[in-house]
Amino acid sequence: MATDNVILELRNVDAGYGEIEVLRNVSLRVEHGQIVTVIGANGAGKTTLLRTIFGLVKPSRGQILYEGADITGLPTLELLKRGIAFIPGGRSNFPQMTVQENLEMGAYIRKDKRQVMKDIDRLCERFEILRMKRHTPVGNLSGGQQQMVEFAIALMLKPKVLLIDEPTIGLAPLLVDEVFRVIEEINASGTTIVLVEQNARRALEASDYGFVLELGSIRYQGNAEQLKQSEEVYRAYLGER
Amino acid sequence: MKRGVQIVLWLLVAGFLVILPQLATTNYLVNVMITTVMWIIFALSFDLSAGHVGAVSLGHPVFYGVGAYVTALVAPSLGLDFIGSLLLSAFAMGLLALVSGIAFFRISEVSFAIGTLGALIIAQLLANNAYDITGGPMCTQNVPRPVLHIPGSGPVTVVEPVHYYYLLLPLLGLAILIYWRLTQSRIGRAFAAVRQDEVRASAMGIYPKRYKLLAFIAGAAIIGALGSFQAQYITVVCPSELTISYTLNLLIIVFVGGAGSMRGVILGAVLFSLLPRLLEIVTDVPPAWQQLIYGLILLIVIRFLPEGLDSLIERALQRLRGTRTEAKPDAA
Amino acid sequence: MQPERPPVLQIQNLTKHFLGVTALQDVSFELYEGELLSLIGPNGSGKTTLFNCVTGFLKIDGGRVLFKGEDISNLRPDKIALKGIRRTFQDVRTFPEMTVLENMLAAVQQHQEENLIARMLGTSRIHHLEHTATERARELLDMVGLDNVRHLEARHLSYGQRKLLEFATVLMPDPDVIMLDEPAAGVSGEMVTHMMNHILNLNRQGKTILLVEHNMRLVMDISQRIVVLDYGRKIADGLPRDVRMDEKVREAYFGH
Amino acid sequence: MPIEVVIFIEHIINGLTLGAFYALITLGLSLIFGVARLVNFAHGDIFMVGGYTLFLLLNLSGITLPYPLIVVLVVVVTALVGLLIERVVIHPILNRSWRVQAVATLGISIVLQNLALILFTSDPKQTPTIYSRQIIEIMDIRISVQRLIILVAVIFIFLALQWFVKHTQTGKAMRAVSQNREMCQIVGIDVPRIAMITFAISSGLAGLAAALMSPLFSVMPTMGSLLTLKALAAVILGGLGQVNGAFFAAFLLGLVEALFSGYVSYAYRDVVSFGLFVLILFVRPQGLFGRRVGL
Amino acid sequence: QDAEPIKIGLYAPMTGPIAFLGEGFQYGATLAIEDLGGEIEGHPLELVVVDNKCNPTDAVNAVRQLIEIEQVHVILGGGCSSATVAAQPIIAEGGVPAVSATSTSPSIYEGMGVGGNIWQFRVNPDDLIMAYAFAERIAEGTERIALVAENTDFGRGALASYIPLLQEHGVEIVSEDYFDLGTADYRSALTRIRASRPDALLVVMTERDGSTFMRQLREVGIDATIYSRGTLTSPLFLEYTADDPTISEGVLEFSFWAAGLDPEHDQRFLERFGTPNSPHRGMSYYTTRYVIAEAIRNAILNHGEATPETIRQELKALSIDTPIGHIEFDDHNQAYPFGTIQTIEDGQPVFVGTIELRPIPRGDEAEAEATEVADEEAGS
Ligand SMILES: Nc1ncnc2c1ncn2[C@@H]1O[C@H](COP(=O)(O)OP(=O)(O)OP(=O)(O)O)[C@@H](O)[C@H]1O
Ligand SMILES: Nc1ncnc2c1ncn2[C@@H]1O[C@H](COP(=O)(O)OP(=O)(O)OP(=O)(O)O)[C@@H](O)[C@H]1O
Ligand SMILES: [Mg+2]
Ligand SMILES: [Mg+2]
Repeated sequence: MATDNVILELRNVDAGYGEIEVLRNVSLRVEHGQIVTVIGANGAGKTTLLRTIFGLVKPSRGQILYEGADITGLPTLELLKRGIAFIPGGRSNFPQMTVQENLEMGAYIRKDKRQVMKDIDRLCERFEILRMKRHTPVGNLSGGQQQMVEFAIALMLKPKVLLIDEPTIGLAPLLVDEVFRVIEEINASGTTIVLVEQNARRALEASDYGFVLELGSIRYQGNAEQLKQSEEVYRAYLGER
Repeated sequence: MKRGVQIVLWLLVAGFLVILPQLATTNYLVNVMITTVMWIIFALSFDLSAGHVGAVSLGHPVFYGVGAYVTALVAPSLGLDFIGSLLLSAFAMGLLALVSGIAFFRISEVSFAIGTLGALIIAQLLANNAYDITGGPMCTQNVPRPVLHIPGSGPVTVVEPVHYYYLLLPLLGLAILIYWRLTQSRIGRAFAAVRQDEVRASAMGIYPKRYKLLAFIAGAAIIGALGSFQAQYITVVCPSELTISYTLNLLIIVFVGGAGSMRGVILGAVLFSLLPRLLEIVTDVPPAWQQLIYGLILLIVIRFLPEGLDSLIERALQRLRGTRTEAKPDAA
Repeated sequence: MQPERPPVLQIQNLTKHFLGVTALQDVSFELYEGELLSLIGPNGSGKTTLFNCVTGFLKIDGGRVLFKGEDISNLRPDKIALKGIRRTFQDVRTFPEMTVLENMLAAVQQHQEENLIARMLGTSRIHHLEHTATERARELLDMVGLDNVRHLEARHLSYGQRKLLEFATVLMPDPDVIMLDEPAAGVSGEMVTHMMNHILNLNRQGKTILLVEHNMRLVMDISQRIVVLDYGRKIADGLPRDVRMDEKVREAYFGH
Repeated sequence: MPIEVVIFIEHIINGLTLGAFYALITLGLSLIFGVARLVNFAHGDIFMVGGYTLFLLLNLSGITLPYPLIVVLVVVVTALVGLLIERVVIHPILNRSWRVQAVATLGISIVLQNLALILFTSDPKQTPTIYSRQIIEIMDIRISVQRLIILVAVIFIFLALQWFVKHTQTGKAMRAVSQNREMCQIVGIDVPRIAMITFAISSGLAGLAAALMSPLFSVMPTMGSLLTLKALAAVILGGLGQVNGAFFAAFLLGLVEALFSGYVSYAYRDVVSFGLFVLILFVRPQGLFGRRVGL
Repeated sequence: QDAEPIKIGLYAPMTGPIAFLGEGFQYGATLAIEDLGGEIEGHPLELVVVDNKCNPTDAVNAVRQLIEIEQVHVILGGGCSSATVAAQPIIAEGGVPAVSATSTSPSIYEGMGVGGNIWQFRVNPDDLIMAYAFAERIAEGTERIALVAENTDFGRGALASYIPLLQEHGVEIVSEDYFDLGTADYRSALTRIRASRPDALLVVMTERDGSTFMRQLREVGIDATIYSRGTLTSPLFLEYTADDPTISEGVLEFSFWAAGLDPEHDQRFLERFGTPNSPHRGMSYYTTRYVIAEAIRNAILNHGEATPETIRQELKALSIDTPIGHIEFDDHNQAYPFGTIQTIEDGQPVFVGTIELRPIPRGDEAEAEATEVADEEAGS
């Protein structure tokens, strides 16, 4: 891995919630333009890892580097401005606002309001769900529909690094395909992606590199092909067949 | 075994409470004890719904004031004695809680809090304006004092504060028992479930309204009895028994002590009753300053001790035991 | 298929509208005793709404729901739950300030033997019930891999852990009908397999199960029958392999 | 015009000015609730602080400032007081339950009231302006200019607030904060800043109310107590967090009170207004203009 | 100087919405003690203030504290009748003389002195006494009257006494309104009152609410004669309306205290506290300065020491001329100072004169009832 190409790096990071320690000595590197997948059992610390990178959880030890600069402990807003965005899983939207307004809020820190409106139009053209429900409060959408809106919110930002936590939860197969297609598209347009996904097989198919998190530590890593070959990984995360 | 220790502890506390007034040199002190015990009962009943089912009824003093009025206005015409008046007020307030609860629990928690506060204001205004019935601001006066029929010595009118104290103690015992049993094990868990997520509680077969009503009615009945006691102790019932400042006091007690914890609430009530007496006597702090100090204490506790003073005790106990209990123990 | 089995849950012409949206239109199907039926359909097709209507959380606009022949339409949710129909929520709901174990115990509210007085007095019978409940809770927690965090407050759990906890809680009272709304969403690979086996096991013990899931591996492997919704209408009802091949279903749901 | 009609019109005008008064208090309260889900029991006390500020400014020894400037200064001072309160008390508990926050604001209320009592005694202070004594008389209807100013000001403020919440970036962020704070962080909304701005605006509005109303009444430590409760009733009637709803509910309360006390009885007017409040809640638990989203 | 100090206890509302009452009491008593040189016959005077919050519970507590902890020799106050009434049994039981300076509730009369509680005294006349003296005057030249009062024991009690007497004199009562303390907006009621075209208003309000009320009354434009059985002409009131002293122009005030009674004292009061005198402030002063202090002095002179009992005896025996009239307690421990009439001319208070107040017939029924209760109390 060529060092100069590394966009995001964690060095010996410990992090957790108060007295509960979750991440232990996590070191990882993400190269510019990659799609990197993090897999692991429930409670392994995947979400915590993303939240730590995004500054929502403060590491108790270690360093986080982004584009060569130390960003450990920086406030979220600062990271957003520098080009890191995060799509958290599970009901992270503004339920009383319409789909349209939610997407506008997604672009809150963008200054080019005219372009924002165009982007919203484009997204609504692309996803039927958004078009249909454009002026419905998001709280009244079905679970999967909300998930779709949340995914779309993050697309409003055009970040350099996009952290995505389980974007396909609750989505029907057709939409799962669509979401992966979009992820590959934005990656192709230059965005580096860190993806957490339970649908490990699909995720690894789309990615360049993968990490396996176990009890808060990185247990395996390697490029996507290697991981898929690994017997153990296969059994634990990719299903028996 | 653990149960045995508990029983012994409770007996010790009970014994202490019985002996306590004998140590008092003046009626003033006995009166302070009475007020303290009254605040404990009041706050426990309030906490039953505010701390456990999450229904913060800011209008709770309604049950106190109206309970007092019931005893002052209705009980004498029915020829009821002390216990009879107490029961009448308790029953009437339980009923009132049932009726108003059915209506008020239709609304969400914030609205519930303010709505009940509205009800308290209505009650006070009515008491103040229904001059012909309640005497308005002139108060209902000359409420009969309790008369005890002691076999062999004829009827005795209770006048001495100490005797009132002993009449009040059983009510305290009852309040503690009800509070304790309702908040333990299965019912307590249902209370917590209702407080934390009503929708999910219903999906588990818990009818939120039933448990809210249970806490609300039980609290109201106890407070009704307390109001009745107050009426017979002070012998005057005024609209000021329905004042919102009772609500303020309850909130201070419960939130400084620790909402949802019997120990915390009792601690809060004791401090709340004793602190002003100390401030008055020891340092001669002017009243407005006293109030200011309460306000500041409240703010400081909320800021630095999220679980109230109770968390201090909890921590101290843990240190004593030398271990940190792993989270909460299973409900015994 | 097996007409000799009596229907446990009958959904008849169920209709539900929201302002301008038809979430369910004349949906009918039966759930036979001991059957494992999956309900699938695109996002927003009305699956969760159907759950909410059956379990009393939403008022039904038309049609009715029968449970063991009794009309339970528009009954209060808690009454329906106590009749023996338990469900999970798609958007995971747990009691955040209770520990995992307490969450489990809160799920068993009504024992026939209990009455208010007995509970107040805390009789030894009650203690015994409490004890058995705790044991059962720990068994179930062990099954979903949460026994080691049983003293953690639920708000400290990860998404998948909460999902598993909710799955375990519906099993606590041993209900007749179990309705699961996407139980496997967000649950990791090995655990899904585990869950699948457990559901199958329950089914073999005679439990009736209604499953909503987008995980086709799970659905196709364990369902005995599948009902498909689209735009609030039933568009297919049949054996997994037939449904899979159905042209309408493929277009609406699977794609390709 | 027949006397009955004149009287009726006058009662309506009374109701409207009273409603306008309630509305000014209610707007700020509703805003804070809408954004921070905070029931601010100290709102009326900030109004009281505004009253004393007005008093001090009117009685500045030596200088006589023009009334409009004084109004602006009062608004600025109360906004700053609001800011201070937010920073010191509310901010650290922004993520706690609404109950704890409400109790904290009660604490603030106790502190402010007794501070005023200590500093100014309970003597009511008078704050007349040239407008409070100027009376316009049209066809037997007499009304002071001050009341007209209030009516106009309220409508102006309402429209301005509408515009602010709907069309400015900060206004939209306020709505967002009320719905999902964590999500705000994720899209880059500075929640503490929005909370501060909201508190400042809300307190400023209370200050404005004080600057406009006190000349008609008098200033004392407890002047805000019952007012907070009335305004809270209006907030809930309007549908929690619905600023428009609260605005109309305030006028509704004002009119009902004026007509009831005008035609029936004064002593029971608060019984009627709070009674109406409770009754409407029973019929429409979500308030007059409230909506529900989701399960 | 090493003589034992004598403690005067004051219980009154010091916090809450009517803290102004307690404050006023404190001002008056403080100034009185200062005027006495801080001592009586070598015994330093000490004022002990406790808050009764204007409610029965705190009143009981406050009085017990004064009697048992502070061990005061004599008590001043009450302030609110809810507090005063609740304190009665404690005062009777504690055996410390208590003097009321402003409580006008007639119900207290029944219980005092021969009514059973020999420890309670009242300097000010009650509402019935005053209504007897004033109602007739109001009735002269008034056909239709609107009654307006604070919704407190003060307002309610006064109107309850006036209404039957006014009716007896053939005055038609066109309206009757009670306003809660701190009411901000009176316009609706005023509009209605104006519509009912009264030729007089009787206003029973203290300065605080009264000033707001009168402002709005002028705004609405009611031009009836205003009688006041409150405090609409006191210097304090005039301060509240300093921006427009004509607000209470022509108001005829019937009371038991008026600014003009002792102008030099009013001046000193203003200088000492920076706020003008008023009825309850003044009454607190005179009661402390002349009644309480005098009884203490007599107790020391006649009995060698001032104890609660000797002070009580001397109160009972007191007969003294004071700026508020001759003070002597009847068998119900009630005194009869001057009734005063005052008005405002050109924004200045003008003392019109005094009326002699005297004992009045009280309902036999009420009397009998009171004795019954008192018997019960005495018996226990
Ligand atoms: N409270 C509501 N108000 C208005 N529309 C609603 C409401 N709840 C659901 N809907 C709409 O009803 C339709 C059915 O929603 P439902 O939640 O039942 O879908 P679902 O099949 O469960 O979808 P998913 O697989 O995404 O969870 C959707 O179009 C949704 O937008
Ligand atoms: N807010 C919190 N407070 C305390 N502990 C937490 C909190 N959130 C998560 N944890 C703990 O941290 C551990 C890791 O949680 P995390 O959410 O990172 O897991 P995950 O890998 O994302 O799991 P899942 O696949 O279920 O989403 C879990 O054991 C959980 O108990
Ligand atoms: Mg996760
Ligand atoms: Mg769904």
